[in-house]
Amino acid sequence: MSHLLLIVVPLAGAAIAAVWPGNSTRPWLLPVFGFAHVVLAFWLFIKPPVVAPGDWFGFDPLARAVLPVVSLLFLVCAAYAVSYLRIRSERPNRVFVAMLLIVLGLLSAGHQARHLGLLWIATEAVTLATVPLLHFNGTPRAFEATWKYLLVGGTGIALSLLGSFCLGYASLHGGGVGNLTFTALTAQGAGLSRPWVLTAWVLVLVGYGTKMGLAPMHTWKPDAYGEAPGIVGAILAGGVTTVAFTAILRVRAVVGAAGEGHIADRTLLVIGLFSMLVSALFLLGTRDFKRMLAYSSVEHMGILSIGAALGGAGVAAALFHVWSNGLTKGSLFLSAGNIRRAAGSPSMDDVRGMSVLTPRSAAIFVAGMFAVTALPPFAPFFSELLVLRAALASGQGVATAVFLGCLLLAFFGMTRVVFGIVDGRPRPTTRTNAKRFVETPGVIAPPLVLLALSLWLGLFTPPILREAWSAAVAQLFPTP
Amino acid sequence: MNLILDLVLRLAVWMLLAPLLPGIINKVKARVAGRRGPPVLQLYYDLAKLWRKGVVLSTLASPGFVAGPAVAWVALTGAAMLMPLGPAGSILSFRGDVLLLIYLLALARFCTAWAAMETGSAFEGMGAAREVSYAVLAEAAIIAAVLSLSVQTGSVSLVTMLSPSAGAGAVLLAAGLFTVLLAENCRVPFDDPNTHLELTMIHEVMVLDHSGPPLAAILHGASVKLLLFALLLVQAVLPTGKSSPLVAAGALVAGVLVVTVSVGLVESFLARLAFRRVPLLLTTAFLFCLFALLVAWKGGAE
Amino acid sequence: MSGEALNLLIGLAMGLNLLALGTSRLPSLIRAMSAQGMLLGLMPLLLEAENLDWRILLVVLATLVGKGLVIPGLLRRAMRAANIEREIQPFLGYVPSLLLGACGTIAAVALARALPLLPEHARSLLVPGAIASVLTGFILMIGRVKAISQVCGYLILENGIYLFGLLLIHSTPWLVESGILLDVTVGVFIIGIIVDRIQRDFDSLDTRKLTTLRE
Amino acid sequence: MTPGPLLLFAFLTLATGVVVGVRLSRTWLGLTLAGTVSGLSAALMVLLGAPDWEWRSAFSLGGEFVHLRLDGVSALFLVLLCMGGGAGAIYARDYWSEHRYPDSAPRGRAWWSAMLLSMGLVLTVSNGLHFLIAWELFALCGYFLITLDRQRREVRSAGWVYLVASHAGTVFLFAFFSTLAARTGGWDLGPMREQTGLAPLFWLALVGFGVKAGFFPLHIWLPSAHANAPSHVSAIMSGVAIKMGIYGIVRFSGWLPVPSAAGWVVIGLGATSALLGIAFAFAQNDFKRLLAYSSVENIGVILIGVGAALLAVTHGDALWGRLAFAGALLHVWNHGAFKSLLFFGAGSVLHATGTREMSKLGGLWRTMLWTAGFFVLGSLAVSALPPLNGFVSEWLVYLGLFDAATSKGPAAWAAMPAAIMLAMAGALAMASFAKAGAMIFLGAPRTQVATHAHECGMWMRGPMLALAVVCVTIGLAPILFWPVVARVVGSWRPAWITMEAPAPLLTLGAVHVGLAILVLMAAAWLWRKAHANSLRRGLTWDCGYAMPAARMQYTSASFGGIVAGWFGWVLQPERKMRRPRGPFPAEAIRLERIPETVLDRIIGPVSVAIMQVSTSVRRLQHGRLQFYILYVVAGLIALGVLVLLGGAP
Repeated sequence: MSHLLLIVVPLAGAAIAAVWPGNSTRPWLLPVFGFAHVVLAFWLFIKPPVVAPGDWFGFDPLARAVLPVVSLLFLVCAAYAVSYLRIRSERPNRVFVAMLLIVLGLLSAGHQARHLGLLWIATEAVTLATVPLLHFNGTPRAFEATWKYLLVGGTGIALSLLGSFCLGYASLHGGGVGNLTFTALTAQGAGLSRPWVLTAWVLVLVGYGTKMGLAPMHTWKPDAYGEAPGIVGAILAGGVTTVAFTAILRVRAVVGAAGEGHIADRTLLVIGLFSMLVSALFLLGTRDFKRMLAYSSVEHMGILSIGAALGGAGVAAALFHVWSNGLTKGSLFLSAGNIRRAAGSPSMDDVRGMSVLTPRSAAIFVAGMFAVTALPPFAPFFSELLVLRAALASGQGVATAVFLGCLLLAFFGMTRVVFGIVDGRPRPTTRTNAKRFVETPGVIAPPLVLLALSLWLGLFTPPILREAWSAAVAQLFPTP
Repeated sequence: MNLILDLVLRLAVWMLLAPLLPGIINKVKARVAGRRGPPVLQLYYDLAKLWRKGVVLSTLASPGFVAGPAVAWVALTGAAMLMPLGPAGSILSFRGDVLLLIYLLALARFCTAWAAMETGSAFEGMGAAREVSYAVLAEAAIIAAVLSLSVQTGSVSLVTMLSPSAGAGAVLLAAGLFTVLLAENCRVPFDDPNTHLELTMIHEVMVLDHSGPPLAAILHGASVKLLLFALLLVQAVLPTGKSSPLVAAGALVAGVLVVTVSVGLVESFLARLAFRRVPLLLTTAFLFCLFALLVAWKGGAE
Repeated sequence: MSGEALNLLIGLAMGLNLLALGTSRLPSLIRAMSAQGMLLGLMPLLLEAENLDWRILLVVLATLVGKGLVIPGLLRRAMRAANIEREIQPFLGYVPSLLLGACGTIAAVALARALPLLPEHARSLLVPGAIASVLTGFILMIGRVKAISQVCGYLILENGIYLFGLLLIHSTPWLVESGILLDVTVGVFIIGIIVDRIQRDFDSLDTRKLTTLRE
Repeated sequence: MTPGPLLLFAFLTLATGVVVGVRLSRTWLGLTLAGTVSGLSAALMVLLGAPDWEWRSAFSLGGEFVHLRLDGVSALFLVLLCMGGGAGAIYARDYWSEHRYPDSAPRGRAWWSAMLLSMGLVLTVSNGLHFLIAWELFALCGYFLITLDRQRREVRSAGWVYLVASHAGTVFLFAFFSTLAARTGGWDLGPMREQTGLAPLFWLALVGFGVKAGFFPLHIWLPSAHANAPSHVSAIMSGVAIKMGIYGIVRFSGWLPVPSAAGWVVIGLGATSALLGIAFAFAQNDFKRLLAYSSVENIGVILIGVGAALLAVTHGDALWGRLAFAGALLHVWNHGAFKSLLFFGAGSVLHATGTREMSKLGGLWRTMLWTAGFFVLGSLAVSALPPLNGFVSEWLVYLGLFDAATSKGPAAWAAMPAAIMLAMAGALAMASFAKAGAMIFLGAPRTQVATHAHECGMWMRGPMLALAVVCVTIGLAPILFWPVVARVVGSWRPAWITMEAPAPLLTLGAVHVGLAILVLMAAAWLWRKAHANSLRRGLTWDCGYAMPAARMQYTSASFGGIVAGWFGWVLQPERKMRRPRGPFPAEAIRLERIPETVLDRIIGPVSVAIMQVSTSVRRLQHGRLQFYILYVVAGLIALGVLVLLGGAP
């Protein structure tokens, strides 16, 4: 039952936060419950519980392969949130803190959901719970971003619901009882009605792809990431997208069991490459360094879906990439948040010379940028290289070429923006603004820790992690 | 022991005979023009005089101004030592000595150009620029010629290369090398050794500020270079390999004389080219050598 | 016999789709939307006519209240606050959207033929109705500029999906069912709130003003 | 005693150097020198006959066990690395000193050690994954060293061009190594010549490493980077870093099978780079750009040798291949030595005058005699003039080419044009460096800065002296270095292992020695003779012109004018001209700039086109929600179609 604690504990924390009196002390709940969650997660990670086939929730290998990184990311972001919310003490943070914890709980639920309906409920609930986080700044821009996030995301999530129903009907039509647990669906396998399965797959891919932010359903991402605080961006990019990705993986397993795996793989590959291409083109031109992070996240979602399209080795690489991308992107979002706050603007048109004003954040930002563009020895380099290797092993020559070309274009774009804001002489307005922002350890340590984690993950990937990933692969691609 | 003797003898030959050639050329030119002209030994007198004369140094010039001519002279004489003298062969011959020879000429060129730039005079600059620029095409031609020789004889050392069985390409080679000779030694139609319009000159304008012993070194070096090219041309073309030493020696001398005279004739009958035409002529020379190479390639097949 | 009644209701719902597409007045759009929602709410009663239990009733009640009262109320409030009565120059004209909707409905029927159905569903309009509503929802969301109309479009979309979900009403556990329902309701509720906020910040619900975030 | 401990020591010292370099400059210098010396001795140990050194770790890094290997090829380049690294470290002490660059000097020291370390790893690791890591790190260090002086915009842009170009190269290496891993089933590297299926991978490697090596037309990053970097950085970039590209090509053409076309392509690239590179160099006015382009030429020379070797491999291990290859390998060292020497010289000129434009200098020999002397020596060497080292290596390459020609095999068709182009390149190199030396050091100072120049200090002269000694030694006693080269040739291709010195090498050395002595004697003699006769100083006789002014001297542009005209089709000079008009002409202007043709004429338009695509795509993110939802629907439909197409069973 301990896996349910992963869901219950944060929700309880949220309840406490909702009634907690002190605006200044409330943020401390975040690291406390985050820490509890991490402890639980890793305890389960090391001692994976047995999952009964019929369970609706379960800490199954797939959850085991990704949930810990989400929890870890959340803990670091929570630590950052404490000092962040101290800086933003002018705004009430009751809703913010409560919602963050709810999101954590729902993320755990989504990762562990083994029932299509519950998975959908959790994902939709996360979408709704993130809304107050998105417009924490309360500016009109923030509300516009939230509005778009809600409608585009809502449409997508609705489609995925339709898809889930289709899958259910596929089971009914195939003579099943329409039991929506993945175990049952996979068990029914070839019995599922083919047309319905394919319809379901398209709808689910588009639906959860919208939440992942695959092009062309990514349009909400730059707005949301651009307007939300850095922490929210980090958690969205590292956690929420992960739920959607695991959902796609789970459904992909069902489709594979129905014998349509090759079609699913083709769609995944195409949409992944398309996402990389689109995001690379956007990265080449964008002038706003927070939106840049959004596009880069789109690019990495593309890499994930390409990995998912490449069979066992590819999925293992993709799971690795979930970890490396989550951690690295996290450090980028947090340091970018610092720079944004110090500079007072996210646009490289009026931000320059941040290496002078916020040397530490700028250094972390540059390092993180190099890390996320697959420069060794950080983790993304290794995971992307594994994806590449899997692609080449499965003879995807053209796809590989496009993949590498997009990586290159993305590198051009990101270096352009990042050095644009880091180098040069700062404008006077920026100087005055930056006076009000102090690089306290509280805002420097978390991104640094994430970067260090990424480095450690790349160089010294613990064997148990690899074992967890291969276990997840074994779960998704059962070998009869 | 007789190695030393050999060396001394060769040095003597080169140093004494070389200045003869410009004299002969001038004599020919004078005769053609219907004048009596300066004595054939004029250059010897000049050298002797210059050697005793004092030196005027530009205030800007560094020691390189004097060192340049010296190095150039050494390089040229060294190249001459590598050049085999028909039956006498060469004092030391090894694979690739021909390349050393070519690059020694380049060293000499570098030093003269350097010495010319010393004074900071625009004219010398101009001359040096022309010298080094035209050298590019000349070098290409020479290498092509050498390649054709070595392809023909299957060897990379001068002694064997320069005693070819008269290859089919001999004529082409002769034409090419003769043009290169004119260019490298700054004769008409590339350059006019005895005009005083500096703007139109290459070599003379480079040595404009030199005087006394350095000038002597330069002039003597130039004559050595002329002889060197004449010998190269003659030995490359004449099939002296099989014939007896005496005949060969005679042929050699005769050949050199012919070359010298024809230089003189060219100078008297041709006008100097406009500078923009010079590259054209050099390219032609290069093409001659290239065709010679192709002929050697085809012909030497058996 | 229940099949006939069900088809009748679905037919009505499809009609409401066309009405929603055709009207230029927001109140009638909202009315159409909520009416459709209530129709859908009633359907479980017909489908489960033989084995009714309190859960079904609960679900039905929740749907009726949510879709019939709460959400329309929210939207009307926002509408009044923004005092707008009618949709102005939509991206997609009414006649075109009507035609598109009609074609969509036809296409829906055709598409439903293409997909294999169980014998008991073969003759019901559930699937075509669902697809038609989904299409209608999309048309509204893409074609209209007023935030409220887009929300209505979104709700009609959800209705369509709900309609499709009825195919599985026997197999889906009521917990999941109600969870989904809850999510949808809360979602729409939050959308309502955001609409309200936007109305206050931009003092208008004209989405053409909501384009500050762009490349 | 195996190289292992020495290498470990070098690693530790350099690693500590990275850490302490920021604070303690003296300790750092000591550490760096210790590290380079021990690395050098390890490499020499292997080159002088110790067996190859190999080491596999028990721990794994990035999921792979560390596998180090120091064989002939690695050792050859390691020697170069240690030489350049040590010399540069000493040179930087004054050149990029604490009090002139208080903020960037400490960073510079740390990055320097990191650079040496990563390059050393590139040379020794024998595992694809770790090779990529070391390679990327080394590229990154290079970037941060080039942009030490970050405040200047042109430095930053030059650095950026370098960064993206090298990343583009790395992308090809990603493809190369992961294909290798996918085909062989592991990242571990080593000889795998028998797996003929791997041959096509050579092309990936050629491009990937070629960008770093900077042969034409992949040299786009090189001129601006070398010109704008601090001179000690330019020295190591040009002397050592671009050789890493050569190392990659040599290493993997030795370990993997090569396609039969490889030799032709490489020799062609080499000849082209040699000729065009030096043509660009001759036309430059910025002397550091000139040096940079001359690096392109020398890389071309090296590639000619390598290409000839590859040709020989595909033509039944012909003997001439070995000569050419030996020449190329020796030229790797030689170019490292004299190009670093020249960049150091350029650095001290820059240090003294603050300008890189030759048309602003002149007459520096009076104030900077040492620098002038070293520069002339370097110029002679780089122009491949006897009796210096440059000639030795080019002579070997020539011999290889001539033998290939005389062998009359099909290879001759590559060898003969290559030889001719090499000759032209040699002549042009001579011209370029005659121009550079003369414009900087001879004549009258053209501006104030040139008048007030000053000689550089001991710390900058020392490294120059050391490198000059290397140049002279290799030039005078090439036979000493033959065993080393032969060893490397052997470890490149075991079939070629038995290889006695070509006899003339000894003779050549003897001739060189004699020549050197005679030259010195003659110069001294003529000098004394000139003084013995009366010696007067007078104004330059400028054709009777009474008051010659410094501005009247021949400028670098006019000096290069003729050749620039011949190569106008590729140089594409940009001229700005205003002729003097009227009876009293006011001002007349003639400006000439030689752009980086490939960058401006090819890469530029392409990137503009890409940016246009990007802008048009970015318009889709216009903020209208309706369209965003339309995109979702479009995605839905597209995927549906895709599934239907694929769904046809």
